[in-house]
Amino acid sequence: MSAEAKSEVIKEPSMLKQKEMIANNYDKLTSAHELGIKTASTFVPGNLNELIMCFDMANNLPEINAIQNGMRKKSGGMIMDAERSGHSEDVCTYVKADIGMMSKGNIAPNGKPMPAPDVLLLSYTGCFTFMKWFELLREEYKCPTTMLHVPYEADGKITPNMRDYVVKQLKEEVIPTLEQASGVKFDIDRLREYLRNSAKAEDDLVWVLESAKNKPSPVDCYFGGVYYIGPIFTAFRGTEDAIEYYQLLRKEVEERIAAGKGPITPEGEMKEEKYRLVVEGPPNWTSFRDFWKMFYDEGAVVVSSSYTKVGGVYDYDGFRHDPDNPLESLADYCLGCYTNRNLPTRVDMLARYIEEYEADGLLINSIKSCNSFSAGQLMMMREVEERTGKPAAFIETDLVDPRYFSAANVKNRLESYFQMVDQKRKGGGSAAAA
Amino acid sequence: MTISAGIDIGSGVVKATVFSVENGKDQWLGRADRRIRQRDPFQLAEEAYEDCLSQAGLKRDDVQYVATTGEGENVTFATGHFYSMTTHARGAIYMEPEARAVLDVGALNGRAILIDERGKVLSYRMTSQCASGSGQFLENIARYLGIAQDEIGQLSRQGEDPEKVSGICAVLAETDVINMVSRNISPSNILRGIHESMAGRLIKLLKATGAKDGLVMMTGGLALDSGLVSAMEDGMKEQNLTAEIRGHKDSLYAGAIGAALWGAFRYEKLESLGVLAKAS
Amino acid sequence: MKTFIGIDLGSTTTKAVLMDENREILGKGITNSRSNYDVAAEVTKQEAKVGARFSLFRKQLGEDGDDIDHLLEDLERNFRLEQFLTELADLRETSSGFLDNPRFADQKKALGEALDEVFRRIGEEAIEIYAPGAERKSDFFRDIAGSRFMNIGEAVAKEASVEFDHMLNVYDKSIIDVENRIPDDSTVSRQLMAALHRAIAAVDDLHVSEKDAETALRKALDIEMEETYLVGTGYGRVRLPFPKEHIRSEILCHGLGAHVMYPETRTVLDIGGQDTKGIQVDPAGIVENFQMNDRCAAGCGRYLGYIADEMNVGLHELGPMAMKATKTTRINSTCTVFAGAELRDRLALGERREDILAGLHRAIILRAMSILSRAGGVKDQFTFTGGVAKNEAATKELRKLVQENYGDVTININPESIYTGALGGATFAHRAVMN
Amino acid sequence: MAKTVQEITDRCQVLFDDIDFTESRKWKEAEPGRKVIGYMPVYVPREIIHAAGMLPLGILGGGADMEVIHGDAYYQSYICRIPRSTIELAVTKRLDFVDGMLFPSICDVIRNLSGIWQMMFKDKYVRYFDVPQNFKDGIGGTFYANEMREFREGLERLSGRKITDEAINNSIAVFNENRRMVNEVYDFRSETPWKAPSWEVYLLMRAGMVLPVEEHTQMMQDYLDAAKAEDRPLRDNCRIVLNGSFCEQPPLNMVKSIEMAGCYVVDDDFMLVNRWLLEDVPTSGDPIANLATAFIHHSEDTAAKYEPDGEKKGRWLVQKVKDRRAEGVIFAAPSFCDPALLDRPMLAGRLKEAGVPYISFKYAENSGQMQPIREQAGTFADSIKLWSEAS
Ligand SMILES: Nc1ncnc2c1ncn2[C@@H]1O[C@H](COP(=O)(O)OP(=O)(O)O)[C@@H](O)[C@H]1O
Ligand SMILES: Nc1ncnc2c1ncn2[C@@H]1O[C@H](COP(=O)(O)OP(=O)(O)O)[C@@H](O)[C@H]1O
Ligand code: SF4
Ligand code: SF4
Ligand code: SF4
Repeated sequence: MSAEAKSEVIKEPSMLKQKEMIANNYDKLTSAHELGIKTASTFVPGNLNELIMCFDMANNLPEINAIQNGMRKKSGGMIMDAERSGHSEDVCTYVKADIGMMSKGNIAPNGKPMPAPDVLLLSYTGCFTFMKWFELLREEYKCPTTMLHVPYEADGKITPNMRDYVVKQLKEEVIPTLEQASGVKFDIDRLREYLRNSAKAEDDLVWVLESAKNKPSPVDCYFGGVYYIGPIFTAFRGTEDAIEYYQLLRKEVEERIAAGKGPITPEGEMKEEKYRLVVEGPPNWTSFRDFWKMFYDEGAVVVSSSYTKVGGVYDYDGFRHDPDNPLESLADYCLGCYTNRNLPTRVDMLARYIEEYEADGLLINSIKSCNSFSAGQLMMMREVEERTGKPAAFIETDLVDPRYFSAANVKNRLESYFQMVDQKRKGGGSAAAA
Repeated sequence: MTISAGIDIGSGVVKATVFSVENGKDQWLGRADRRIRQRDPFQLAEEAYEDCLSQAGLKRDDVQYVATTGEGENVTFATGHFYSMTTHARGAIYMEPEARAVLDVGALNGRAILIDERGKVLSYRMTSQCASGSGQFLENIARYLGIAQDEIGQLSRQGEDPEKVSGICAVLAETDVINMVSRNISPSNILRGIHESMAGRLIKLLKATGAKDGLVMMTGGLALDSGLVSAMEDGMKEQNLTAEIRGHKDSLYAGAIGAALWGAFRYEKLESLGVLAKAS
Repeated sequence: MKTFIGIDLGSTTTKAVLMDENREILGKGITNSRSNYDVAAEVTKQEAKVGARFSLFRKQLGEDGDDIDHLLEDLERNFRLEQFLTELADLRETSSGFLDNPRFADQKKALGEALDEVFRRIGEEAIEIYAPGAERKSDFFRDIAGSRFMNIGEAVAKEASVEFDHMLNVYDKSIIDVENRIPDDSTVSRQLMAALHRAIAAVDDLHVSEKDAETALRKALDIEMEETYLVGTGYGRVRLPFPKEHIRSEILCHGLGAHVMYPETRTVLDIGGQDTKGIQVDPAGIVENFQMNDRCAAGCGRYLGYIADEMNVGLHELGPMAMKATKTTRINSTCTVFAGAELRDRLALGERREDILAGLHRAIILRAMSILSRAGGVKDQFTFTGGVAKNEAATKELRKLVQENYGDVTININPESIYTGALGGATFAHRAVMN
Repeated sequence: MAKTVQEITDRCQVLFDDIDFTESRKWKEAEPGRKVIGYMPVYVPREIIHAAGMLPLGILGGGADMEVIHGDAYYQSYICRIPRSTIELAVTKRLDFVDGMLFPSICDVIRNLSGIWQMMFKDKYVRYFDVPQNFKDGIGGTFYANEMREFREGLERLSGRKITDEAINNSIAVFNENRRMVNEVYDFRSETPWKAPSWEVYLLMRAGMVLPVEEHTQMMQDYLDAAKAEDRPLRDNCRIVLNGSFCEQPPLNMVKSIEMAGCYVVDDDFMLVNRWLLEDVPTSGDPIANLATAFIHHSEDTAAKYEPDGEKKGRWLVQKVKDRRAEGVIFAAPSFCDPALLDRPMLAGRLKEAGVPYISFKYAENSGQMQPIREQAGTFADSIKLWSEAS
């Protein structure tokens, strides 16, 4: 989700476009006060970007800041700062990176300080930590905080009770608070317009993600994927910019397919596609490049991943934002985010990806920070293995805490895994393991 | 006049002291320590206590309050017990009235304690269950390198080009060190490396207590290790911390000193309240 | 002749396996890794070659029979005794060189005498230590000499009124030097010849003549062993002076080694010095899944080492002691460094040493069970490898827990299983050339 | 004959140690058709289960002595212990007699455990029990009432019997009584902590997890009678409130160690389900609506609940310290427990403002070494003792 991490090598128009979008957004945020723009802080999963846009507010996502700091190798120090000030070493490192960032002046990637948010829009979707995180931020900023409690899809479906509850909160809690904070009156037609834009971009995004069904896959849906989901998961869903970005991207991918090309990596075109994987779990950001390299060096492409569904699931059951049912569709969007789905659904999703994308197996990157993703992954792994008959592997890292990325360990595990896949393919015949 | 004794049962060493206190003036009458190795610490406590008494020319009956600390909750002849951080804080103030923080580094545990001028514990941090960077670890390594305990400090201070010890785990770190030997790293540089890594952890603990400036007293056996003290000093400088680190020749006794002094304090308090019967 | 060697440079011990063109294992060697790694690799290779010489010697004799078995056993034993005495002499000499240290100035003479006395007594004991049928407390000079030194030293120090700490210090300094000397081929030949003479003297009605035996050994010693291909693995593999293609991950080697020993193996547990691994292999010996401890060495082999040190007994003695337990004390912390403290704690609470030891062994195995369960459980057949597999108390607990939790699976535990990784390495070496 | 403290405590200890739930099994077997519904911390409306004629069974992990063999195959090392020991209980068939499991909304770990249960025990009734984090009657209240209705229907399907409003109202009365008694025990301990050691009170509350509620109420009554009559020495201890142990429970030895080190525990957050509702729930009218109102307006505060008002955040802890005349707070939370550990800095901030001393440490249900705990609690007690007298 970061523009800079892969900027140097090959710059396709979509990449340049995204870079520019992100830069503009940070500029807008850091000069919000001068421009008289109000800002809202909110989370990626279940974010209400279209709604925030209705109030002319700018959207700041603390998770993205943490990722940015992780990729710039600044998060380690921030986490330590937070731990020193009394935060436990056991809890999510996004939270600590964020709190540590505040204590270091809250500097955005463009070098300017972030403004204090005018409102905290707590979308409590798919992760308990979010709730505490914003309680902690509220202590700091003392600004209005509004909570959107999104119930968990425990039985794999959205019940009317859940939807009503969310819609009611939108109407009676969230919208009034945003109106008050921004001084802008809510206009549902504006929202419809934005949702229409969202749906357009979402169509193209899904097309791009599904292009990985080609062999070779023209895209990497994990390492590359985090760039592709950037605009739609963050401050751009509902904008014209996003529509344009995904059109550009789609065109590029179409060209790659026509040329029979594989994905682009930080070191150029990927050579031969040897392994096709489905990945569950967020990536590690502090060693993002090294981590990626362990894959493309071995010819491994990620054809689908669950991480590209955290900010909205658009492929599995075809959800689109719906201008005709604006609030209901926002509710369904929030309820349907990946980590808000129960484990059987997550298993089903991964197993289907393996089948539909003809992957060689599943790789789980289990994140120490994140119980929402991680608790239960071992069981998921076995279920998916059983359902698909494809081998799975499990690695453990962290999001933005460099202390928990052991390159040697991860590499050891990946190498063994690739060997194993090889052997399976050969039908377990010859024993030349080396 | 109150005569009190302090007995500190550590995981490596048993320490005992005897004090007399009169009108707030204290006098140190006796001291003794015993390495536990494989012996019964309670037995050693008796021995060390007797030793102290004979130095002071006293009998058991002359002592009004025997205070234990460390692992001494079950010492049969004790009057009362104080916990280690309480006693180390007091011991530090006794040795250096200016002390505002204590770093107690013993055989297994390390603690950083923030105190006020009366020796009150304001906050603290301890190393967790994990025994990396403890005295025991250092001792093992020194033995492995063929270095006697009293040589460690001096050798370490000669380390010009310390080798980083990476591992968090003491066992893995030990392997690390062995690895260094095979790479012909000099014992000085190895020791210095270990000291720096220990100092790093201790400074982290210290900072976490909120200690900022003033005097930090090192107590416990490792305060005698001039290599560690010097690595601490350098570490503090590197991190631009203004607090001053100091060791003391009697640091091994800090807990036992504190116990004896608190014992006397408690005795006088209880005596004045007339509840002595309860305490003994 | 062509030989293929696998070296497993472990965190505590280094093992080597040497095989011939037909994948027959000719020799195995083991040494302490607790010194220079390059030296450890050299020493263990030398040891494997010694083992191979024994095998070749037997082939040269070309005969079977109880008396030949005896002869070989005695030869081995006497060879170890020779080795021990050589190293002890070296230790004695080395230690006298350290007495000039100014720290000992005032005690130099007394210290020297006391040390001599200790070494003399250890020397006397050596014959017993290597007597037929005697239980050896460790395979390594460092351990045996060290534990005898601690035992005898304190008494001698008292008698001679010198500080034991000083003696210990001299010992600590010397042992490193002694350990770091690699026995050369000629020394080994000499030791072997000397051992042969002692052995022949000891075996009754041997039906080979002394001369024939001598000739056979000579011949065996003369065979040129070419190091055709060498594969290194284990914790210290990156430190081995080998090119990259000669190095394999220990996971792969353990999987393959276990497969070679027991082709039906599906699950392998390896408890080494500082790591515990659970490995699943497929019918071809390919690793399918594995788990190992990360960053924390709790409950690994070194844990037992710390306990042995704390109690001042040999590693080999722990298992038998634990077997005498009447109940199992519950131990919660398996931090290796705290092991000693835990032991002391429990002793202070009045628990029996044997019961505590049983608890400590169970704790190690429970931790291994947890790693196994993370690696996907135990499948038939199950093979237990690594140094701890030599420990009967540990294997007893393991059998019990596997049976309770995974039902009737065949459990392979081989006293030689400490060589599994090296065997895997040697097999890889063989494949690299012969396939 | 009146029971002695020793007898009652012994019985509680037996119940506590019994990870096969013999007592609950007996209850179930006593009559054909009886059903047992397990639930995890922090809160479920047990009244509805009771009204269905079923036994609510509190599952709080495997405790200190259970050897977890399979649990690690389900959970990584950086996840707290209670889910892995709970899985262990299930895998080792210790929960085979339980007909349904409730996973209340407390954190992502318990939440995901509900999914594991769905996959592992396909034939059992499994429900993730969601509670609102919005505390307005028309929003959160309505949502919660509907959740409870769904739950009620679920139980009806399970038993094949209707659960009437009247039955629920009766059960509410029974639980009102139980809560009153629980509060009485807590008040008694706070008044005379030397007469009711914390570990005894803890065991007494644990008994409420496995016994039928009526029996538990009686047991507490017996305990109070016996404990009041018993002569126990007052020790020179300080008074503390324990916070953070609302889910995975600390080993009993930890509770004992804290007291031995010189701290009387005068309030805690163990087994909050026993006293989650702070006031009697009305026993007439729409019971579901009444339970919802009680939840929304009169329920215990804990880290698992959102506080809509930033100003009020954490004030309840300060209030509790005042009410119980406590001299300090010990934060004791399970390792890796997100709710407790994320809340702690905020609560600590409030205590600091109010000048209440505190310390904090972590534990696991099977922590063995109590030495560090004793040392910290002891130093804390020392400093309260020495300094409250000296200054
Ligand atoms: N002169 C010294 N130099 C270095 N370390 C020392 C010295 N004297 C004692 N120690 C170390 O101090 C430790 C004992 O310290 P102590 O504070 O008594 O610990 P504990 O209270 O845990 O027994 C021993 O592990 C020993 O290694
Ligand atoms: N005879 C024995 N009896 C009991 N334990 C033993 C024996 N030999 C070795 N061990 C144990 O095995 C461990 C070494 O195992 P090993 O597999 O060689 O580990 P590594 O490869 O890590 O060096 C030692 O730490 C020790 O605890
Ligand atoms: S726990 Fe996971 S989902 Fe929640 S904030 Fe942290 S990383 Fe995000
Ligand atoms: S990391 Fe090492 S020192 Fe720490 S608990 Fe584990 S074994 Fe013990
Ligand atoms: S102990 Fe904490 S993290 Fe674990 S399940 Fe309970 S509430 Fe969740």
